[in-house]
Amino acid sequence: MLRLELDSGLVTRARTAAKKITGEFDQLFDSYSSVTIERTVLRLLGIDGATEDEKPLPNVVVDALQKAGALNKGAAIWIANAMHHKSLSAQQVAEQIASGDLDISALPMAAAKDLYPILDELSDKMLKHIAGQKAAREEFFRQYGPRRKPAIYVIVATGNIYEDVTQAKAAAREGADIIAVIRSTAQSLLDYVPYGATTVGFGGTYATQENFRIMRKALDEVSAELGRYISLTNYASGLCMPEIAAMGAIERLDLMLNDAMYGILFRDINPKRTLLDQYFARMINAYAGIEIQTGEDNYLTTSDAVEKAYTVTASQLLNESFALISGVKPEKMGLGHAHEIDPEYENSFSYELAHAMLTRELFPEAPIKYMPPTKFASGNIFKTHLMDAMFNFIGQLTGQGVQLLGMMTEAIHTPHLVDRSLAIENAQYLFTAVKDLSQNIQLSPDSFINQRANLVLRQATEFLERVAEEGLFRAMATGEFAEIKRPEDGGKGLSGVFERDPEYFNPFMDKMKKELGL
Amino acid sequence: MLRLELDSGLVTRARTAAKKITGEFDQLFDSYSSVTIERTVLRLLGIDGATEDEKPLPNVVVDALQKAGALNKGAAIWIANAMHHKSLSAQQVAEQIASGDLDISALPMAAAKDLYPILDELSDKMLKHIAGQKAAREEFFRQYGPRRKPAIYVIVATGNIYEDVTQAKAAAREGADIIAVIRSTAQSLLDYVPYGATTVGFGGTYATQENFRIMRKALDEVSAELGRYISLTNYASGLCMPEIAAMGAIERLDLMLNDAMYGILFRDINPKRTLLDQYFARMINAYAGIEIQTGEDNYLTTSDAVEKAYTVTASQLLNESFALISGVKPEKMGLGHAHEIDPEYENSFSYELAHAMLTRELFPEAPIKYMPPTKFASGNIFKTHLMDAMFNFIGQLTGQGVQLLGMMTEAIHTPHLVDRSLAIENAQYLFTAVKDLSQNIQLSPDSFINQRANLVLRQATEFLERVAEEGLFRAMATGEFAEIKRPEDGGKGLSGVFERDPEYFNPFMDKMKKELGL
Amino acid sequence: MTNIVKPYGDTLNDGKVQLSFALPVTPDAHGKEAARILILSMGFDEAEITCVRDLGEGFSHFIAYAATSASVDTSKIKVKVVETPVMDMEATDHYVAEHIGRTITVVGACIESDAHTVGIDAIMNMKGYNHRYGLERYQCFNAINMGAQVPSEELLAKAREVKADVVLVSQVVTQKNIHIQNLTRLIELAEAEGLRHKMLFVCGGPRISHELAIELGYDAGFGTGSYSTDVASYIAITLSKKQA
Amino acid sequence: MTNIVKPYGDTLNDGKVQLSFALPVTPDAHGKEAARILILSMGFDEAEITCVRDLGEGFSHFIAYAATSASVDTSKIKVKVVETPVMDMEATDHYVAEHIGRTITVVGACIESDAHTVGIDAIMNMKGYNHRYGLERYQCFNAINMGAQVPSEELLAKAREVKADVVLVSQVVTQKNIHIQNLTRLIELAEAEGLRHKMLFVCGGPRISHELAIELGYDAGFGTGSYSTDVASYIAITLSKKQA
Ligand code: B12
Ligand code: B12
Ligand SMILES: Cc1ncc(COP(=O)(O)O)c(C=O)c1O
Ligand SMILES: Cc1ncc(COP(=O)(O)O)c(C=O)c1O
Repeated sequence: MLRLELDSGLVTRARTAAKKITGEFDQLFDSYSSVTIERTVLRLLGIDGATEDEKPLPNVVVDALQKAGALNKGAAIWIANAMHHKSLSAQQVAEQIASGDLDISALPMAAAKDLYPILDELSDKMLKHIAGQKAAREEFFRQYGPRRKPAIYVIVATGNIYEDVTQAKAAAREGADIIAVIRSTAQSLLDYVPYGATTVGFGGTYATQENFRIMRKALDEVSAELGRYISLTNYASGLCMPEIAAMGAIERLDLMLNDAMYGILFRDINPKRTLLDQYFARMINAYAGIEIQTGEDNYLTTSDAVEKAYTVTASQLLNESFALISGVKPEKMGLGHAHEIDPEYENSFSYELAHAMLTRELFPEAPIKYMPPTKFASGNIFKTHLMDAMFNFIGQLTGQGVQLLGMMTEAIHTPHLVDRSLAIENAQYLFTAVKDLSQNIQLSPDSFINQRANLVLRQATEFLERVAEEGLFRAMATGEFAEIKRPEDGGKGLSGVFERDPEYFNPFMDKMKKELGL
Repeated sequence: MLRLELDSGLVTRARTAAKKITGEFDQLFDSYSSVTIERTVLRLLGIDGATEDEKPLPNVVVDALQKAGALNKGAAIWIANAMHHKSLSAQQVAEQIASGDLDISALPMAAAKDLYPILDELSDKMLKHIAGQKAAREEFFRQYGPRRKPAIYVIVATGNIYEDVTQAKAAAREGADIIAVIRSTAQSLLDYVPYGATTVGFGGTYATQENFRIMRKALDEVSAELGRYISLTNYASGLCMPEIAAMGAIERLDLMLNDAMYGILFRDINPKRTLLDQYFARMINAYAGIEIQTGEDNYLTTSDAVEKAYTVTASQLLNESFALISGVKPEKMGLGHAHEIDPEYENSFSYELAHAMLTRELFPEAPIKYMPPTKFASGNIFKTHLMDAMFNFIGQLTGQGVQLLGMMTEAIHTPHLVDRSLAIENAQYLFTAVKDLSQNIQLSPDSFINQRANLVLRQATEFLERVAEEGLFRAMATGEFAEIKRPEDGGKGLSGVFERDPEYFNPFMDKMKKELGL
Repeated sequence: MTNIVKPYGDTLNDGKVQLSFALPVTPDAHGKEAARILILSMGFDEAEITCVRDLGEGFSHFIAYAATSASVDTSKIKVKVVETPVMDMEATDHYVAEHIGRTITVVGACIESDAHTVGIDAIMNMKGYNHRYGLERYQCFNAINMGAQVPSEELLAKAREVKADVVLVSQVVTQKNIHIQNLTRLIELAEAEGLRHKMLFVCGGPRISHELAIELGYDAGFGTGSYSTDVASYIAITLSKKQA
Repeated sequence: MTNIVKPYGDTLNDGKVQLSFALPVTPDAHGKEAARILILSMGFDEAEITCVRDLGEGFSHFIAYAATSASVDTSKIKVKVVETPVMDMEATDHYVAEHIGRTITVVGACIESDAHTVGIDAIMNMKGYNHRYGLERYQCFNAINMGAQVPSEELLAKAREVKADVVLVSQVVTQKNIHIQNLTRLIELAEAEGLRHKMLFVCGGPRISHELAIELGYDAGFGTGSYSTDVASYIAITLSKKQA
């Protein structure tokens, strides 16, 4: 068996440091909320739809409450109050606010005993639906058998959800296990989730609840046909992290891109906003049994994969620690890792093998999300195809959880139908060829690979200990992460964060925390 | 370090059996000669050129002697005799025979003391030239540094020697270490070597001495330019094995395809003729310091690479044993092995790794000639490119001597300029990526790979012991090799074999045997 | 009904095609422009050179994506294909026993300069190919495989000698269209000798299609991925129809 | 002198090209023939379909080799290329000190929706790219890198504010020709604001060529594989010429 000998002292030190770093945010998580968290609550209460000028109703309601300075009690109680006074459904309340027929915060606040049962009923209903989706997924896997390891994950990104469906079904037939509908570019910077089926996206297709539904239906059909459950994934990280998580939970997405720090570092979203949102978003994922996926690959698109390998490890440990706080189980933590070593580098295979093994062994239960070469992919499709083959080799050899297949046209365009098909062929050939190779070999004593893995681990540990000393926000402000400086009060979306009133109430968070044992 | 634990008892048994099999031919080697051996002697005496109707002068002379029933004394003495009587050079003697001006066997045979000095002088001169070529090669390697391991070997096969030169130089610039000019199809069945520079070949370019010279000159130029010695190779096996070996020795080819049994099994050349010819051909290679290359890959183009893996091993052991008899040093034995496992086969990589390691470890000093996937290469160039990458991976991992690069268009056409360039790119990427990987890993105890290698070795040993029992000729006659039946007296070229007269004399064989310590 | 199709990248009829070729030009902006203009002159739009590689000796390699304006109406395409259903070995043996009532004699060879016997062996030899036994294993066939590099004359002589019902010819090497030459020569000899209509002539090889075979005057042709079962069924059904 | 070139496989002017594309047809003889006819209709001869793969959902993938009859006369091709010689950092610093005698202010950004900063960072950032330091490291430059997704207006405002000598613009995303739109818009704004001729406008990105840049109204363009040294030398020499 191919196994490292990791310095267990370092492992403990690294986890302790990570825990210290993430533990600093209890206060933030317990005392603050954000506009997207409240919109999430509204969505979970059953509010959906958009105005004629395409403003989603959850935004309409939250904006109204915020304007009225009423949001710090949480949106839920105001909806319940309006329902109680007007005998309307939650949806009707939202519609009346949109049409200007109702000034929700102007109504007198009824007694708690009148409002809590309303919210209790609504939240029970939705949580039952989500639990039902979770059970349905588990039943499918029981029936069709578990996902292969590494699972074959491919992207569709035509911008048109219907064209995406054609491509996704074709991919499933060729062997894909997971379909990712890539989001239209920088959707993470929108402070709302677009509504309805969409056919025009840019470098991807908008994440909307209707698009989720259309794709899930298509994949359920093809799953039944193939006798293999085809999973669906999308992107949550950004200004609407919990809302998209909730939509995914409702529509039975199976995985969700959800990184604790991606928005801060790579999209210049405010640090507080991001951490707060991810806390609730991940709780929803945990409750819905959705596997989260983190974005460590992003570090290596700007930094060198050898020099900065430890930043990936450090980020994985932080993502793990934040995920535990939200109740995500280790077996649902798709921590990210990427094969981004310069192909001209001598012994690139051994370096990458060391890094890939380190990731697997630090997180033995986690279905690691293993990203393909992208940075050094060039217009030479033949060479890129070979780099993807080495990536597939290591994915199988080290038993990663999810293999995000590389495409030979990575440096040229979002995947054509042919590119994706050849990528699947590549993975299937390699996975078959090296199927049980890892049982045949082991590391030599004092191997470079083992030394390298321990070196990266040591660098990550020392880095995390430094961050633990100064605090995460300060470390981000000084550019310790991804060589980018992100001050605590900078970035987008800070105005959407607010301190909770002592009477603040979020029925979903309370119930989920209880169920998740938090 | 990646190493097998081979059953040393089996290794000894296998070599003993091989030695027993090849030892049976002492009598054949000592008492027989063939038309091509005599033509070789003539060439080495300096006879070259062809008649107007393109019949090579060595053939003219040998045919004349054979017709006159005079050949069994060997051609050399007759030439010396004519030179003595007529005061002509060897070349002039041949020309006069061709023009009908001289009936060589009609001249009275002079006394040995008059003839031997003539032959002594001529043979010394040629052997000095050949030794000089050997020294020149060694000097080049000293000056430019040794060949990389595995060496990058590519073929050119346009049919036109001048077009071949362009392609060979381009390949050298891109990193090729060895250029093979593929022979026009089935040249092995010609009982003469064509003369002069040729521009029309079929699936390859004729092996002629002039073509050798043109290519060697071009490669010497490009070697000097690059500061890297570019080796040249061609094909000897066939009805003119020793002649082509001699031409290669004269023109400083560096390697030579020369299999003891290829002609018999794959070209239906008579078994006796083939074995006899290879004996002298290899002696010339040995004397000239030319690395021989054997054709075990041919077994796997018709038989299954897993089921019949042992036939490759058995053939390697026989080729080794025959080569030792001719004075070839282990470090000049480019024994053949091929990567021909069905890519759909589960664990194809591990199977092939086992076979490749077995080959390397059975013949630790031999610069193994490692052949690429061909049989399962398909019109899908992208897939074939990946199969070639796996082949390159194993070549570097197991440290084979010479990597015959696979081309992604193997199933389509002889290589285009682009195909060869992409093949070199493929090899260079893989060689760099897995450069020192073998130092990092070792086999697990009881690994499948080790078991597999020992199983193949056992099958080969038992097979060789069976053949040793019944004799090689009978085994070939009953189809034990390559599933093809080749009776002892069947096949082409038997009429060119003759028993030597007690006065038979071959100055080159005698001198080379002495120098090689045989 | 007309059905006009174009290449597809990721949007219907976008016409996207990948190309790769060498040109005797320098690997710089000038050479790249030459490659681009060449692609445009082939009738492509949006020619995008994604890679330029120096091949040495004055050549460069270009990889490109471009959108073609060409299209094809699939409703106008008529291809001749072997239309007999495929039966397994037992079914074919049974069919022949019932409909023909005697063994069928088949003579096969890889003709002229071609020594690639793996293909014809896959069809004829006992052990067959990909889990389908070859014709030698069938009860209904008397299969004679003459092997490699058989001159056309010898093949026809043998066919005449054994009163063959079927002649199988393999051609794998296709350089300079040698396979077309060889196959044409064989069929002309068969005509000349009056054998052509006494037996079925079937050819095969990686670049053979049924269409091409018919064009060359054969009864049928089998390309890459053919199995003994395809050929055996074709022979059995065709001969039984001829008899009837 | 005319110099007509054609693609090269293994014989001069054989015209050999490799193609790969998907068609909405079935993966059988009929689909294969459609692909073949399509290739012929692009003006190729000897179309040889070497591979057919089922892509599902009614599509098939074809790989082919064919010989084109198209050719190009390279003597007719004029491409605009950056013609200033390339100097290393020290040489450029020296050159500027000597010929210009003051620091040159450069403002750069990845504009509009584009967030791919790696390219412009490679040119500008201290640490540079592939062993060439970026402009920030040069003594002769005052380099201001505004980063990702900078609206054109903001970039121009900054350029005006700092009295930039040079504006550097990066565009990596090219889908639906978004880069052309963005680059055009920037230059039009610059014209409108009267900035265009006060400074050099230089753009770059994987699909940018000097040719294209000139066409769009820029002073220069730099594509894949450009280095800070190329850009710095170009700026130094061009500005010194302008001054003179
Ligand atoms: C194995 C092989 C050899 C072996 C052949 C051993 C043997 N006993 O057959 C050896 C090593 C001897 C060999 C030699 C040469 N080969 Co070769 N060889 C191949 C190889 C690798 C595989 C061919 C094969 O076995 N395919 C598997 C079989 C099952 O497929 P198939 O032949 O297509 O057969 C199927 C169908 O076509 C059909 N079929 C075929 N025949 C028939 C007949 C009938 C009646 C029917 C019904 C069906 C049928 O059914 C079969 C089963 O599905 C190919 C490359 C490749 N991957 O294709 C090169 C290849 C065919 N060889 C090639 C060449 C050039 C040569 C040489 C000329 C090289 C040289 N200069 O020496 C020599 C000359 C041989 C000669 N005189 O013909 C070229 C041909 C180029 C071209 N397009 O013309 C190829 C493509 C390699 C290359 N890229 O250069 N070769
Ligand atoms: C890294 C990367 C990212 C990173 C970017 C991180 C960052 N801070 O830059 C992240 C992960 C954020 C990202 C995101 C996306 N990406 Co991106 N990404 C890439 C990738 C892998 C590498 C690009 C790169 O860094 N190249 C290395 C640099 C050094 O090369 P370069 O940019 O060409 O620069 C050189 C020259 O062009 C020139 N140059 C460039 N700019 C300038 C400027 C001047 C003034 C000068 C003189 C020279 C110059 O000099 C440089 C040095 O030689 C490419 C694929 C690839 N391998 O090319 C995809 C790629 C560019 N991305 C793509 C897409 C679609 C996206 C997304 C839209 C995906 C999505 N739906 O979310 C998002 C959106 C981002 C956005 N809003 O722009 C597509 C673009 C398709 C197209 N042709 O339009 C690509 C090709 C991948 C693909 N096949 O889908 N991406
Ligand atoms: C963790 C994570 N979330 C989200 C995204 C993409 O979302 P957007 O492009 O909208 O920022 C990415 C892209 O790489 C990612 O890695
Ligand atoms: C050992 C050996 N000799 C010679 C040849 C080729 O020679 P010919 O095609 O003339 O038989 C081969 C071809 O594979 C070979 O393996």
